Amino acid sequence: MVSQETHMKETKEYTLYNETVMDHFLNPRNMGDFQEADGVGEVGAAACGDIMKISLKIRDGKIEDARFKTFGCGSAIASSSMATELIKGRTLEEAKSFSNQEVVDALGGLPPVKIHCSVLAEEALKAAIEDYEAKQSPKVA
Amino acid sequence: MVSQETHMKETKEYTLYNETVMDHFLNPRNMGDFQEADGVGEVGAAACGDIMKISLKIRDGKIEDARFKTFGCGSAIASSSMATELIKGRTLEEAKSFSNQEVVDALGGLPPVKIHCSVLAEEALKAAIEDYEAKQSPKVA
Amino acid sequence: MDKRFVYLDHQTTTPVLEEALQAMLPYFREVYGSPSSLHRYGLQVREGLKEARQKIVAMINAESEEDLIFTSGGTESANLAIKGFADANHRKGNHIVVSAIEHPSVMNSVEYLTKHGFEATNVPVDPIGRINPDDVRAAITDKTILVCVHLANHDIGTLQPVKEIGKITAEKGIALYADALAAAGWMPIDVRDLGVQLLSFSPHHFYGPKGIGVLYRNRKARVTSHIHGGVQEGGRRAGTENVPAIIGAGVAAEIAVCDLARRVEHVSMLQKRLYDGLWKNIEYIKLNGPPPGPLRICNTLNLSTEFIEGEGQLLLLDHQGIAVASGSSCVSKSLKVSHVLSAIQLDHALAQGNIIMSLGKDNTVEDIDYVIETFPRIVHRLRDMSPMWKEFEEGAIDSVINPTGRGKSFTQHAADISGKPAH
Amino acid sequence: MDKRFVYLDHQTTTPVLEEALQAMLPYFREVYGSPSSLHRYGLQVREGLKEARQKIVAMINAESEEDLIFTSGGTESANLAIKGFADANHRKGNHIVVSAIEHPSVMNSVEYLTKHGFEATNVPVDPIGRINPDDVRAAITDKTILVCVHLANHDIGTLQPVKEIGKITAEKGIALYADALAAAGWMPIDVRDLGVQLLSFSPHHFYGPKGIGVLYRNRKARVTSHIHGGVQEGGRRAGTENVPAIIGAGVAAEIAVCDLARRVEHVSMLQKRLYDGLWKNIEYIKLNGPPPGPLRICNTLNLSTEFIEGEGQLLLLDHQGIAVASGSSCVSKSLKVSHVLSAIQLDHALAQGNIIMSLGKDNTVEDIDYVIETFPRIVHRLRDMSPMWKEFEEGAIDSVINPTGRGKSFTQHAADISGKPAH
Ligand SMILES: Cc1ncc(COP(=O)(O)O)c(C=O)c1O
Ligand SMILES: Cc1ncc(COP(=O)(O)O)c(C=O)c1O
Repeated sequence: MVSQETHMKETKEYTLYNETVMDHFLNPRNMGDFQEADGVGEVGAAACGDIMKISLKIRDGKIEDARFKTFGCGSAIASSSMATELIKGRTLEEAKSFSNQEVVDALGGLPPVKIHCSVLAEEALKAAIEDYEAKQSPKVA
Repeated sequence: MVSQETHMKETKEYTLYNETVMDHFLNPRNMGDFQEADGVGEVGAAACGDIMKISLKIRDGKIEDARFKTFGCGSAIASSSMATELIKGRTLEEAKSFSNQEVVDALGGLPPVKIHCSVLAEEALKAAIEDYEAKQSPKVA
Repeated sequence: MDKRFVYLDHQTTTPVLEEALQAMLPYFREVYGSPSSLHRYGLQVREGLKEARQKIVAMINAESEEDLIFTSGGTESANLAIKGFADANHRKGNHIVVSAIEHPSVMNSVEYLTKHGFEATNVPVDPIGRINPDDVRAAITDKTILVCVHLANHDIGTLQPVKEIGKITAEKGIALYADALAAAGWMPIDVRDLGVQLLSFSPHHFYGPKGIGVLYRNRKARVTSHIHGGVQEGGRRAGTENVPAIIGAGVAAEIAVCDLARRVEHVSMLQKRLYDGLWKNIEYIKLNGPPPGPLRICNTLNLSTEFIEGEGQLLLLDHQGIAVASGSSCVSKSLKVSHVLSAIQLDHALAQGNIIMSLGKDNTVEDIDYVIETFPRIVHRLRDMSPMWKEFEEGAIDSVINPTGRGKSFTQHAADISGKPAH
Repeated sequence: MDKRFVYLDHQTTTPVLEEALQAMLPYFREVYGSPSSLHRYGLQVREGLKEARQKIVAMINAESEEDLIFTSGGTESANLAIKGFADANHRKGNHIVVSAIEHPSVMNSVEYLTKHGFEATNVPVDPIGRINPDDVRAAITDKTILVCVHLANHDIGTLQPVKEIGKITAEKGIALYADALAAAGWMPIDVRDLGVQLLSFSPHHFYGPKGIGVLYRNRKARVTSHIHGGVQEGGRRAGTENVPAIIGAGVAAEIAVCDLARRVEHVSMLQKRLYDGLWKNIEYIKLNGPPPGPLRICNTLNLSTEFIEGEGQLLLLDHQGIAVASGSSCVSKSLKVSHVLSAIQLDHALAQGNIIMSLGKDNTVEDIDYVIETFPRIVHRLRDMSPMWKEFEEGAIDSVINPTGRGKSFTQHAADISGKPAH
């Protein structure tokens, strides 16, 4: 009987996503929460049930730091990791025009059926900015 | 490139029909015509187009000798070969009740779709006897 | 423990037995004729096919070789069983009874028929996925011509009371079709004892080759051919036979029969070990389907780990060399949770965290111990990443598996934040 | 000359190239996953399948990999092309034009449709089996949605003017399906140049494995799936893929392309030699279909030897190690003469004596010389046994091939003695 160990050639890694996506999935950047976040956005995808939460530290109208937590598939985790990387250092105005396509491009592409994961990252970011702005001007509400 | 000659294992012969049928097909008994036959029957199968001819030598109400010629498949040839073997030495009365089943049994069976070949042999034999009898009593006609 | 490669997806497909492959090789090379040919190259193949048929007849105790139709796989077999039977028998009635947790090949064949003049009744299952024979009886009308059930569920491993259902269909004088795909090779199958008129399976699920399926169909169940052409398979399935695969299927069937007791014993032992080990090491984990024992097929576990999603688990397991499947929506191309998990009314949160581990004869105790050691770390890591876990710890949402009485449900939470309900 | 084994039935099936088999082997053993799986066992298979697809795309100059659907064989491909296209396009019209000499998989698929609301027009062929494009044009009505022709005839080897027909269908805005089974691997195929929207073939006809078929189907030709289940092949063909066979098909396609010129040259040379040799050594022999040259596929000869029947010739040839096919009625399970021979209005007497010899790349000049030496002896022997030969010599019946003006026709004779006409 052939041992299972020899069944798989080790010469090449076969992965579901490309190298960048896999890297962000296996080594997520900015994973976690802040003790005290300035803005938090948590959104869910009706399509597949994924949930993504992005927390921001804002200083002087700029995103100083960002964290994510994600309940979802590999591309959802990678998308949130990449999104938090991309937005760090941007002004709120810049961040408001952030688009999921940036995430897709930076990840080197996502399978068509997984594009919605990057949309979720965009939405979580925007929800976090809204949350921050809502907290800044409570009287307006 | 592997030579075609080595492609087929010579250990066993694979043949379409059983050994007896193949033997009668490859080494047909009583193949031919008589210079002067006492009775000749030639019949055709509408189903497949086979044609079978049986010639008889009759002496003292007995089939002294028989010959066949067949246009048809392997089992038609084998059936006529076997039929001529079987009927040699029989009285005309015996031969009139000859049935294709005897051919099938003596051949050790035929594929269902080929049973009609043995029927053709029965019919050719009976046509030959009729021919003989018609020649014997030309006034009766 | 060192990283190792552990294939735990035997309910999806298996490698081919070396004995089966060796038997196939000549049919690629020197014995390459078509069995329809009358020359020795064809005749030699006929003989091989006949032997293969006999081995499959023996495996399921069929009445005769003529009761087998070789198709291209389990899916085509299911299609031919259902659509072919419906086509041949539509004058007798236009109603089909089908369980709610059949494989898509069965479900979609029935659905196709409902678009072409047939009606279907889906029989629900209980929370462990069992069909109740009384429900089948109740679903049968005087228009019913066929009942479709399966021996073992491909997702959650539940064994079904096919023999009891067979008594009902016999009494009613209608045909019973059983999809035996998840069962064949992993439990004894006796078509006569079961009382089925149609039964299908796919040898690549028990170490035979892909590209070949079997449909058993006895004299009482006429099927109309759905692939038109030559008169192969007694006119019921046209097309040049997949000769090497049929030969391999025969060998795989023969060895499956000889080796069945040993295989069942071995994987049952591993199944129990895996179950015990994972449940000891992981909190908030739920078994879907019956516990290891008489109601579960011996080689599969279906579990849900709460607060995390299935694809991530699958990928991290794969990264550690462990190959598993998942019925979670992220894993399916249609982004839908497995309809089996829906049918057992598994909470959406748990359906999302679904993992299927199916064992094979070559898995070892060391493999299982490696999984028991590795999987909890992966669950831990993903929970760390999951907003739900923290929210659960903080009391904002509650566990479905072990409710604390604090917080709203995951489903409610998901609905609240996504606007639309997650279900 | 010593007895040798000469396989001359390559239009029925071929052995698998050793290169293809070697490429397949890992997919039976270590690379055994299902391409639907997300773990490495599945992903590695996906990569292999993608490469195989690319090789087949290259072979027929298809636009993209998505235009290929893998099925279980040529027959299923033809069924899917015709029934799947009809199903997806029935709102546009219900008329199909089909040549009279298509393979049964095409004929019977069209016949199935005629039982389900479609109408079909059979386009006749000329005495060498050519379809006249003008006849196709004339057969097209404003209800026509599909024209079905083939590149090369499987029985008599006639090449068809598919490109000319493609111009007509393009002009009329309807789809053209070409069965390329007898052609693929033996002549260049360019789907874009031909102007076909659907094209099918089966790799086991050019040294690929059995159990796999290809349907090319471009964006202009939607087909509805006929095997329901999972979403394999982009949802157009359900069922676990026959992975090793797809891999083998890819390699066979790649090598067929590289080796095409050499193969064609080699078998053309053998074809000519066989033709010349047999016609020199045997009287009353007729070639069915066009002479070797631009109107005939390079690897097959279809001949009729008068006064004797086909099965006997086939069996005696087989006894001498030579494997051939026959379109005679005795050889077919239905006892019917090949419908192709009927369509070219071959006299029944000649149809009965039909033999098909199809050449392959591994046949040698020595093989052919052996056949040229052996076959005349067999013909002689069977004529000796045949009542027709003597009756011909005696002037009771006449030859169809070389009429002497004496005696009645064979067909008349057969009708006279069998009561019913032999036709
Ligand atoms: C229970 C069941 N039936 C049918 C099938 C379809 O089999 P295949 O994919 O081999 O065609 C499967 C596939 O896994 C299955 O699990
Ligand atoms: C022209 C043609 N089309 C289709 C087919 C069917 O192919 P398969 O038997 O591989 O399914 C054949 C088979 O010989 C053929 O010759």
